[in-house]
Amino acid sequence: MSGAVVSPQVRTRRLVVRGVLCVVYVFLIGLAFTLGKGHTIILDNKDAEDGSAKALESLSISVDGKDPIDLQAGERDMAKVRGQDHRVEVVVKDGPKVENRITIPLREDLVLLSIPRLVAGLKPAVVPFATKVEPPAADQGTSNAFTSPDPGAPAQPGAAPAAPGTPASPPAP
Amino acid sequence: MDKDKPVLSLQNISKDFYGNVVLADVSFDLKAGEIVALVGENGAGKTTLMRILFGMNVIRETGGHQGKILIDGEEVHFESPFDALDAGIGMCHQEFSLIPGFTTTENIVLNRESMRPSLLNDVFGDRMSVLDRADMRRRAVATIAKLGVHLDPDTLVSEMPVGHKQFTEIAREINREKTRILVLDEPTAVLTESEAEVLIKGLRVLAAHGIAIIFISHRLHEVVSVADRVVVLRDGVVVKDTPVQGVTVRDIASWMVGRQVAADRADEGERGFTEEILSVSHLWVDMPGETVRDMNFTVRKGEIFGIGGLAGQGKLGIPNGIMGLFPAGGEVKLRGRPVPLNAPREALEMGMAFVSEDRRGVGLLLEESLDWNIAFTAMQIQDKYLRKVLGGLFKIRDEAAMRTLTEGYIDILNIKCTSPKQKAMELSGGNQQKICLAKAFAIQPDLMFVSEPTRGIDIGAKRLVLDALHKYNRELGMTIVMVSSELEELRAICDRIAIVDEGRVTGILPPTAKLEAFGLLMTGERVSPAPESAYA
Amino acid sequence: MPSPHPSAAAAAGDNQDLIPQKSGVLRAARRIITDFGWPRVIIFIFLVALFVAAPAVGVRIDASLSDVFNRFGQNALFVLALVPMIQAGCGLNFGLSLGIIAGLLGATLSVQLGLHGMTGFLGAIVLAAPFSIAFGWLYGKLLNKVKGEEMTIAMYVGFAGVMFMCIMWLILPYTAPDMIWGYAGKGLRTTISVENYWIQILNNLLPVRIGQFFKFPTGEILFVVLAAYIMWLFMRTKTGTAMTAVGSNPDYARSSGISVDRMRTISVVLSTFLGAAGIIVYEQSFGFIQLYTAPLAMPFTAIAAILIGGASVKKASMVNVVVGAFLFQGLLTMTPSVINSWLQTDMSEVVRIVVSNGIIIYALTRKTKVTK
Amino acid sequence: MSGKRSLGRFLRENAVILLFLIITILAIRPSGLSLVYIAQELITRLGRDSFLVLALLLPIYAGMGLNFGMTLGAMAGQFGLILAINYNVIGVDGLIFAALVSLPVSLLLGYVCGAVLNHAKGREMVTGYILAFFINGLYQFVVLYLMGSVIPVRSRTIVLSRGYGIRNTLNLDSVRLSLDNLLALKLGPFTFPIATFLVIAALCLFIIWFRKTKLGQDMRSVGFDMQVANSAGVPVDRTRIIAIIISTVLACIGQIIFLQNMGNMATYNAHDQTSFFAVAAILVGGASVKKANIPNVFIGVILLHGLFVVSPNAGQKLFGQAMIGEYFRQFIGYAVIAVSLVLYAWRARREADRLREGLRGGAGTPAMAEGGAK
Repeated sequence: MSGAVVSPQVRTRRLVVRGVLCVVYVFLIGLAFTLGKGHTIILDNKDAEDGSAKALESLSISVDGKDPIDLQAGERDMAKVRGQDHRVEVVVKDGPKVENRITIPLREDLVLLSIPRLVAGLKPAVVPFATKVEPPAADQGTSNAFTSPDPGAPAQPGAAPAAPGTPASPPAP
Repeated sequence: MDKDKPVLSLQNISKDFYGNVVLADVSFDLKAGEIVALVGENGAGKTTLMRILFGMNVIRETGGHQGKILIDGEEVHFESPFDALDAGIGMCHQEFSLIPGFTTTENIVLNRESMRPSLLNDVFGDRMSVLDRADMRRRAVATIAKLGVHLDPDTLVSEMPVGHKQFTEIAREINREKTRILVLDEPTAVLTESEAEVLIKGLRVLAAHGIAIIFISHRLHEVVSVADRVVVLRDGVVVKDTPVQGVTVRDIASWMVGRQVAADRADEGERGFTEEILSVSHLWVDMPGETVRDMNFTVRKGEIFGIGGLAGQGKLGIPNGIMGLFPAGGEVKLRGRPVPLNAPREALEMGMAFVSEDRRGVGLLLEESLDWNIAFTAMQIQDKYLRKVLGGLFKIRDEAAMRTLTEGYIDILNIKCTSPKQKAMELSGGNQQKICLAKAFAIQPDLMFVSEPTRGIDIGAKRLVLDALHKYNRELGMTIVMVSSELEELRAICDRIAIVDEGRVTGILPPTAKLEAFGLLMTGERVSPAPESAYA
Repeated sequence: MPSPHPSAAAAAGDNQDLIPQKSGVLRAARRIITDFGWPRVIIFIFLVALFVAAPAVGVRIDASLSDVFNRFGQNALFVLALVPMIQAGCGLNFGLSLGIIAGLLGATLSVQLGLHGMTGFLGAIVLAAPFSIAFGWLYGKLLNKVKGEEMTIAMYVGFAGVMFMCIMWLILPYTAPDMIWGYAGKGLRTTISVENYWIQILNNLLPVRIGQFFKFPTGEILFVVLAAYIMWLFMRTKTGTAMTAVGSNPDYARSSGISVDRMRTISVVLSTFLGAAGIIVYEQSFGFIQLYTAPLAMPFTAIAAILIGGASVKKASMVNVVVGAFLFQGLLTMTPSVINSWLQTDMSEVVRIVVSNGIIIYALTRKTKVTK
Repeated sequence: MSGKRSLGRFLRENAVILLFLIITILAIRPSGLSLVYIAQELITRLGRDSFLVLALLLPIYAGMGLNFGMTLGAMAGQFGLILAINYNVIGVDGLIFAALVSLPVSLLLGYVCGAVLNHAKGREMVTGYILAFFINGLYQFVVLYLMGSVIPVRSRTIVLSRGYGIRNTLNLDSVRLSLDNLLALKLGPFTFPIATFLVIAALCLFIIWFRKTKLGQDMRSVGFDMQVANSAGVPVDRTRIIAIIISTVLACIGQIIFLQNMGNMATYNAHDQTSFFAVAAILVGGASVKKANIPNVFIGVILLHGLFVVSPNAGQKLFGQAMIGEYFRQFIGYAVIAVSLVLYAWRARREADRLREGLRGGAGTPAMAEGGAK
């Protein structure tokens, strides 16, 4: 009833604008996803599994210019990063300073960076890291600042939480 | 534009509600810049006619209408009031259709605001446009100027005097660029006299701008002063369509009420009553739309006392006030004993009963059975239809007694229903009315108020209802005070008829008095030298 | 679009004969179902299906039935408590928790006084009565001031009452060692066992045992039946009739000399008292007095039950109470046992939330005249 | 004389606000908390809660009362966050990702809510409240049963040990405080989450702008009088649905902001009291069922949370039981809502009576004076 008489040009323009916005929307989701995707890099200073490179005696490595981590031969450490492309700077003790860029595949949460291969310039230095599922840590007894004490039943791990409006059913006597 | 060509013409409009004819072959024309007054008693068909003109749902739902509506010579079919608005017809209803929290400006341009498109229009549509308040105000001021009244464009409607609300409402209608025809339903009813004068002046200005106006009013002196032509409706028929030039208020009044049927009244001559049963003095009642201001009259034992008058003048307030349903004050005595006001129970206990005009709202328990409806009041007031159970521990409803009672009334009043257990809402209007009467009869009152007993029911049922009242009056000596907008039925069964105007009795006439006299009393023109001024 | 002239619609409707004069068995059947309401039919069928499926998944029918009867008895009084207020036009009593609080006061006082057995149980009800009447009276006065907004306000008044009592439970000077926290020496426990007082006092009155698994809680059911019968009688007294009329059309009632506010207050007091008695019956069967936030959600279960039983926001009958309490408690008993055994997962919670709240929404969105 | 009267009126109109101030101020000492601590808490809570409370404004403008159905949006927001955690999208990107993903869900839920409320005109609030419970059931169904069984879940760490269903508590470390710390400003002893404040300010600007649009105007007209708006051609039902949709979407984003500040999420309970605290806050801030503005929101958040910050400690000190403070603040929350609703309904009835008196007309007739004296 708003009686909006929309001229054809306007209608076309609106269709285009809305279509573009939809595309932009989806694109934004993708962008947030790719940019914000978190990865864990295992910085590995061991012999490469295929024997292509030997562990380095001592080195210090810095990802994206963060505080360098010192690694002795056979040691591992982790770095948490966001996004795919990263700059890695390795200073090998008494050796060269290697600066390299690595790219982590989008789908991988956990990758292994073989520093010896990186230093040796072998590709790929980054490989997916297959892990067993870590057993979930026990639920922290976190409380919602809003809700404690919770008027509903306290949530029991593993059981369906009770919501207000549905009291915990009395056990049948 | 050809000045003499009608902008609107109604041709042979007829309408019936389920066989109940309310409009028969109504035709009249409206020319640009002309003010036509449409007058008639309540129920003469004015409202229905305007509803047809506006394509309201009610009309279509009840089987449509016959006849044609022409605008600028072309036939139109309105599916909804919005079509009528688009065709350039504006209407101001009796009830204000304004938004209280909005200013004059916002109301005048309601849903037609000036807008500037915003960036989001292309995303979410036109409603994301930003209001152009400066332009809205400019348009409102222009419209107010056109109407020639004084209105502050920035006052909130809720803080306005009533007259300004009326002006705002009219301004909104003429703010539509297309509006060429304006229908005003009782625009002066809520105005003071000086405001009414301003309004009438404004209407003249509008007419001069070429807007045609249909002016519906009961204030005949206004009709005479503002209209170019007067169309009188009576019982759904145009009885007069004449230029106002040379017509007097008295003429119009007699056209309005003048029936040929001299009320098919069994002539019993004047019945003699002596004993006074009810006396009312200085009664005021705060009933919305039916304010009683200063009512004085007495009712004698055994008579049928009629109270007539136009809608909104306060006649309905009388029984509602005496029976305690609306805040009231003053002095009411029944058989010399003062009746406590604002106390329904006491009024009932003193031996009065009331059949409300608001059948569905007050008169009935629509979702309950007939026996409940009839027996309830008697049970509550007089402890009837109860029986003891559990050795007298409880007294519960005596369903059998209620059934017998109800069956009795179904029989006496010829109520059409499937059983006493039928739900009240399933009955037709006439039969519902009989249930209301039965409820009042069941408490066997000495004095019974009956308010608009025939409103909204068909002719056959009207007859039965009036006969029932007549019978109870004659056979049981029940005093009846009957309030009705239909003068004819008052004249048919009443012994005396009081006419109410502006919350006061303007005169009491015998049913045999001349129609013209009734008409004048109703429209506030005093027959006898005016008793204390009307506009005190 | 609403006509600006409502009187016209009414006038037009007046002449309409509203009952269609049609017959036919199919139509009759459809009408019965429509009267009964589709949600109810579906829930009924669902419940029957659960019973049929029960043996297949290893759930004993007799044990389930026993459970259903017991829980019916436990909860029926709450459902019954809703009737007066619905009938008087106050809507669904979302503030039933006030009655429950009164009942909890009665129950804890009874334990505090060391009343045992039937004396303890009846004593609890008697002790709860003055509280429930006082709460109900105040609550009724309040609801009279806010006609048309009763339900939302009732809900929050109930919530606030419960939270207020949470504080009270902590600081009221109860001393019975069975009830207070051992370590602090004051403050009532969250759950108080009534094992040494009046546990199962009604359930074990004339119980009928069939086999190992079936026990019919005769006393409890009898108590419920008695309460329902008194309610039934009451709704037929002069006052009860007036109350119904007030709910049906307050203006009619007023024009017949009824004090609308008084009737509404009586209905609220009655509802609150029944809520108090209800929680005591519940506790004797359950074996524990649950304090603190436990009463928060109880009104919702009762409301869902009466609506499932076919009541609307404006009308409720004893049949609605019995059918509703039975269907809803049946559902609550059977879904966990059957569905869980079948799917090997505890879906009952979700089913309960969806069904109980779904039915309340259904009732709230049906086109009924909004109370004035 | 008039000064006295206006003071009385001021006291009456701001009774709730003053009461809160007084209780809080009285409780500060026994709570033993430093003013600096309390102020920092309030700054944090302003950032955390304001957005959610602002989500209530539009339905109030549209005459639909307090939107208890905002919980639906909160659930949608939580759903988005679960996905963000699942895909390990971290930082502000994670929040944006969560918001974008949950937006369509909240749109849909908002539409459903609006449509249901249109069928329950006159009892929107209680219906919205129950609807939140109802949708909560569906949320549980999806999150507790479908996720991990039907809906694939990548991250095993968020799944219950039984193999499907999301765990009761989710650690939001990956997005924790990401918005608050994006532009944190240290000023003396205080830290201001500037980025969060900017988002809230943007929403306020949007609301102010929105009120100037045609849609905003329509919403106000619908809020004042549905019938009149309808006869003027305003699409009433549609407008009401839009109001609820916007509110739901805002609640969705608000919940994401709320949870990023909390840093963890009770998967099945975090939304339980979203509407309760938001509604209590706006009412404490001086709003009513029909009238609210942006200052009400901020005043309300500060007052309500001021009390919430001090009450547990004060309860502990005064009564030796921290629980008393906890219960007390819940009681206060519920009581504020109840009292506000009662006052509003009561005033509305008195207003109706007053309007009726206006119709009495012809005031001052001797009969009336006589009646009045009686």
